[in-house]
Amino acid sequence: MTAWKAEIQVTYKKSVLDPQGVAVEKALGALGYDHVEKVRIGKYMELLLHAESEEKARSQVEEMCQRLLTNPVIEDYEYRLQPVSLERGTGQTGS
Amino acid sequence: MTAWKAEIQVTYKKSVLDPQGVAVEKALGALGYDHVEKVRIGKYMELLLHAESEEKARSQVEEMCQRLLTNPVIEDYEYRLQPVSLERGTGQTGS
Amino acid sequence: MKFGVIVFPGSNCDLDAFYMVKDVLNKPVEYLWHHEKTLRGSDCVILPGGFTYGDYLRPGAIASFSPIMTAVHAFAARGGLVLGICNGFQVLLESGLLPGALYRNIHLQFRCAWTHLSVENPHLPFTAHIPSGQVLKIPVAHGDGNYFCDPETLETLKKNNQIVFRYVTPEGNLDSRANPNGSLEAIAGICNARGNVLGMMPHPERAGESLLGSRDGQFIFQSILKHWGESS
Amino acid sequence: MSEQLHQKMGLSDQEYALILHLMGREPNELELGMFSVMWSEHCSYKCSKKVLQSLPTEGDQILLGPGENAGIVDIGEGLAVAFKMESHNHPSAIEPYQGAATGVGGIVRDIFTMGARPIALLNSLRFGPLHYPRVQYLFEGVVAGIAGYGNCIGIPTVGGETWFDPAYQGNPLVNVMCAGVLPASRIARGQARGPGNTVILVGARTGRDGLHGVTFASEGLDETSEAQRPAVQVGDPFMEKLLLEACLEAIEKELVAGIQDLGGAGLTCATSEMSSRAGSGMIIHLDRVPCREEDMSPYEIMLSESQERMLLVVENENIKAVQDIFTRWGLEFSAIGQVTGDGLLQIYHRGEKVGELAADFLCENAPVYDLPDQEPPYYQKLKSYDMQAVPQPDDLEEAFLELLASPNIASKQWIYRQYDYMVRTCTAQGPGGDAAVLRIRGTAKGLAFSADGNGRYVYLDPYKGGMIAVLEAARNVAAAGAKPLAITNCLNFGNPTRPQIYWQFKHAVKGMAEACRALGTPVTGGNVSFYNETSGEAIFPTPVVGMLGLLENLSCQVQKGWRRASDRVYLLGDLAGSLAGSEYLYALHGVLAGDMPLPDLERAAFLHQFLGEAAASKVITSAHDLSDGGLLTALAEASFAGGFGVEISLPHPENVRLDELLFGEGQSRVLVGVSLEKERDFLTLIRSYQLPWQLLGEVKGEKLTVRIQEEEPLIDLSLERVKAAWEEVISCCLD
Ligand SMILES: Nc1ncnc2c1ncn2[C@@H]1O[C@H](COP(=O)(O)OP(=O)(O)O)[C@@H](O)[C@H]1O
Ligand SMILES: [Mg+2]
Repeated sequence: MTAWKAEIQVTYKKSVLDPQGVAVEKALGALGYDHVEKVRIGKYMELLLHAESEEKARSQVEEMCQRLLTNPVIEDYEYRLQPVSLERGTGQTGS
Repeated sequence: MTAWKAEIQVTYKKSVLDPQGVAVEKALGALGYDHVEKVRIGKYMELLLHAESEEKARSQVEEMCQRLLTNPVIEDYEYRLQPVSLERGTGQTGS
Repeated sequence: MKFGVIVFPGSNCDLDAFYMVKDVLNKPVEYLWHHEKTLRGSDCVILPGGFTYGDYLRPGAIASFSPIMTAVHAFAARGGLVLGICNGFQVLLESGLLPGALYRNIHLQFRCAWTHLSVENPHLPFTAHIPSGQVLKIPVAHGDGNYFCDPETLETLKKNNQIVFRYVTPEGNLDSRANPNGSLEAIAGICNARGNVLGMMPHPERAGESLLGSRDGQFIFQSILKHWGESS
Repeated sequence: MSEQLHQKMGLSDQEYALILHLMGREPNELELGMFSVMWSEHCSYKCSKKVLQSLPTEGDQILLGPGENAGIVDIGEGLAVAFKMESHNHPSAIEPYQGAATGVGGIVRDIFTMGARPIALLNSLRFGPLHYPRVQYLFEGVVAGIAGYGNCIGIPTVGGETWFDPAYQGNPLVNVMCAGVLPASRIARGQARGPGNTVILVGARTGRDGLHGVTFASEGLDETSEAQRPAVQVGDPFMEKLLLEACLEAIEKELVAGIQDLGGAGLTCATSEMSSRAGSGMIIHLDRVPCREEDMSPYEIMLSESQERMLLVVENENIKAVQDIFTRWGLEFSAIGQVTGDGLLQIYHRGEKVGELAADFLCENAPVYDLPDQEPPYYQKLKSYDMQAVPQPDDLEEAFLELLASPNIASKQWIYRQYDYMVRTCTAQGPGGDAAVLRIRGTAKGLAFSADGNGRYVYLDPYKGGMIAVLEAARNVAAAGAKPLAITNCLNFGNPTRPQIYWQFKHAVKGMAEACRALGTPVTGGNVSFYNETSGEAIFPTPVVGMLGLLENLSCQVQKGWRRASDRVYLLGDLAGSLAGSEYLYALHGVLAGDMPLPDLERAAFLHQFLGEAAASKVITSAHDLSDGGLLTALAEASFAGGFGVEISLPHPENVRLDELLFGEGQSRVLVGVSLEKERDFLTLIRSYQLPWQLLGEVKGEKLTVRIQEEEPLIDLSLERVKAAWEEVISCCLD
């Protein structure tokens, strides 16, 4: 079993208006960053999972994204996976 | 002037509680993904900016992160930059 | 007839729905804990407003996997009456009982305000006894009430008369200023194709007594009772 | 132990000497840390205690005065109200959303820890002028944070107040108040009773966040404050909601011998205060504290201010039942120690005793200071300001519209529409009125709440200003028909070790104390927030008063808006106000000066009594008190709320300027509407009180018309136009 770190980016689908992106772009403009465009704001998620192979890890991540982590009606996602060497006991844990 | 796409990941600092991460980790566990750990939920932002050099683009992104996009008191950020060839008029734009 | 009000972790309008039934309608009602496997003989089940699981990830997302939702799915499939209010509506969408999604209000703020609703489909168990042409004064209180669906879904909703309420002016007209959240086509509530599952962002249980500013929410509950052949 | 360490922790050399004396040895680092947080101003009230002792705290209605997590007031029928206000100023200055959110979380825990079901939140906010981007950021973040937390836990935010002034630019104020209802016979206590009982920690895991938060709250803000990272935390309202339900269930089932929330100074505060109050002690095993990060040191665990945690003392036979409740609510639960009878806190880590000291050392034995005070030089100067230097406006209509557009007067709807003020379906009057009014289910009663304070008045005259804060809060609940019962407060001041600040503090408290005595509204608790300064510049001294009022019969509540055309408009109290410290003087002339008249406390008490009687006998149809902006503003507000215009005719007393007449401010003034049918009864009643009153005009049409006697109108504006000047001011400032 290897441990994999998944980094998932979730954004609204292109067809969905992203009100936060619009607001941030406006705010950046007001601060003088008027050459900034196409601001989109979404979610970033990272997690660690254990899987025998990259392929298995991939299918797990996809499944979690489709079942819980994203809403396919309004969101798209992309993710990156990388194997990690486990030093247990660092970082924050959940419950 | 080249155009650069910046992809920014914002998470709470390690020492700061990430209540969403904790809740999602539990929810994943309840769905049977009990081998998933260290879930953290943050923000993902992408934007397009114009700058003469990668260096300039970098310093712009850093500045925007520090001034507006994140609160360094509780958040950390990471970003990636890549040059893009501009096909104007595709995708959603902000305001 | 008996009502059941589901209590998810983080529900906070469970009490309001409960008292609407108990004190205003004087009908039997009980709370249903999210871990339960049955609806204990409820004839109408209410998914109340609130912040299940703190709205973490997406409103309603985590609650839609609660054990009791299996029973709600089965109940709905048998034609049972299901009413999702605010966060309850979000749970219904996340669990696939209703189509589409609710996301951030267009102005990015939580909005607590009185709204006015037109009744777009007056033939449902939930609406059949609303006087024709009546504009309902019912409040909203939410941060994620902006309804979205793709164009095909919207077509289907329209074809099947699934759009139940729209935000309108007090006079009953469509006007973007009457829309508190940027919702697609001012949609405030929709139902499933069969018409027995209703989700709505406004809170009819907060509009049951004149002390609270309106009694129009009663029309919806009275419709349910009359559909069941009861008067209150 | 090196001297630098205690200094770094914020303890003075004398304090360190006192510690050595108490301990009879040098404290280790953990023990010293515990002293440092418990002896911080925030926890020990060392600079304010002496002065606060002058506040009245007793009365027949008071079931529990200051000393516990919240005071408790009897409201009859076996019910009681717990309420309290607290500040979260410094965290909000650095991370407005989370700072304000965790402020709400903290005050809510103070209420349910008493066994009370929270039913209402209020907030009192101060910011710099809204045209500064930084102020906008703070303002928007604070409001969103209060909304985010309060809405999520399902407690309605029903009222508050908001002020903008350059005095708060670098140091905003965020004061939050919570009230809850409980059976009078079942008050839960923050006491570690019963040696042998088990000490249980429940809720969020303990993290490294918030170390030395209380010390942070006990210093001024400066450029380095942004770097005070660990002092700001992220709130978890979902966890709080679960904790609230689970703790109330355990208390209702009488399974809890003692309970206290973990706030400032975390476990150190909860263990020592609970022990000290009960005269008991505790053995605590830090390994059993569930931590968010591994390898946390004893020091970090004892001082962490992680939010959403509660400490319970439970008899051993009840542990299983308590555990079942917490498990059902999905909460983590850990028995971390035991109550002892020896008065000591004994702290163990990995089998070793890492600290031992008497709980009283941290609480009872904290130092108390009597600081020097001195009248500031500005005081006499501003008092003797010559008002004749202020020009009268040529166009009173223009002046009026400009005054209504001052953010301090303008509608606060932009704020409160973000707050869920309806949840729990008990809100009979939400924000927008003089007071918030809530029903108490199962009774005919109602509760009224108001939060008020005017830093400008207190700056000009702390003594009168302190009085006025109490008077205004009481008047607001009285206007709704309620009897003012008791207050909580939040005293926001600068650095008390500066004699001029301490002088402001002393005199403000003195004024409050006198007003509370005169009105029969004792103080049940509150909070002192010192060191509200940026780079040596103090805020206005800002005591904020949170008032609780009782309506025996909710159906007699009164609202501020006109009810019906043809209703008569009466003014109770003085016709003309004073320009001293008024919003008009500041907003239109840029002047902050003057000498406010000394409020007549006896008259105030009469007025409030009259309002209660008038409401109960239904001889008035509406009531709205006069405050910021004076008579004309109050007329306009009553018109906006009721949707009717008014036609007013005023006498013009000699030696009174027109702007004074229209915009001057003063105490104990209220506008009431009276229906023609009830006018005689009203007159009979008002004549039985020693109060000045006069008929001003009638509710009529859709215009605001004001004339002097029969002259041509001074003001003749459509309600629509007037409302437009007032309504969207705050949103416009933010665009
Ligand atoms: N921060 C706030 N939160 C909730 N309500 C607020 C806030 N600020 C102002 N309000 C509401 O706006 C109304 C006007 O406030 P204010 O002018 O201070 O009233 P008053 O002069 O009667 O005390 C009040 O009903 C008050 O409850
Ligand atoms: Mg008032």
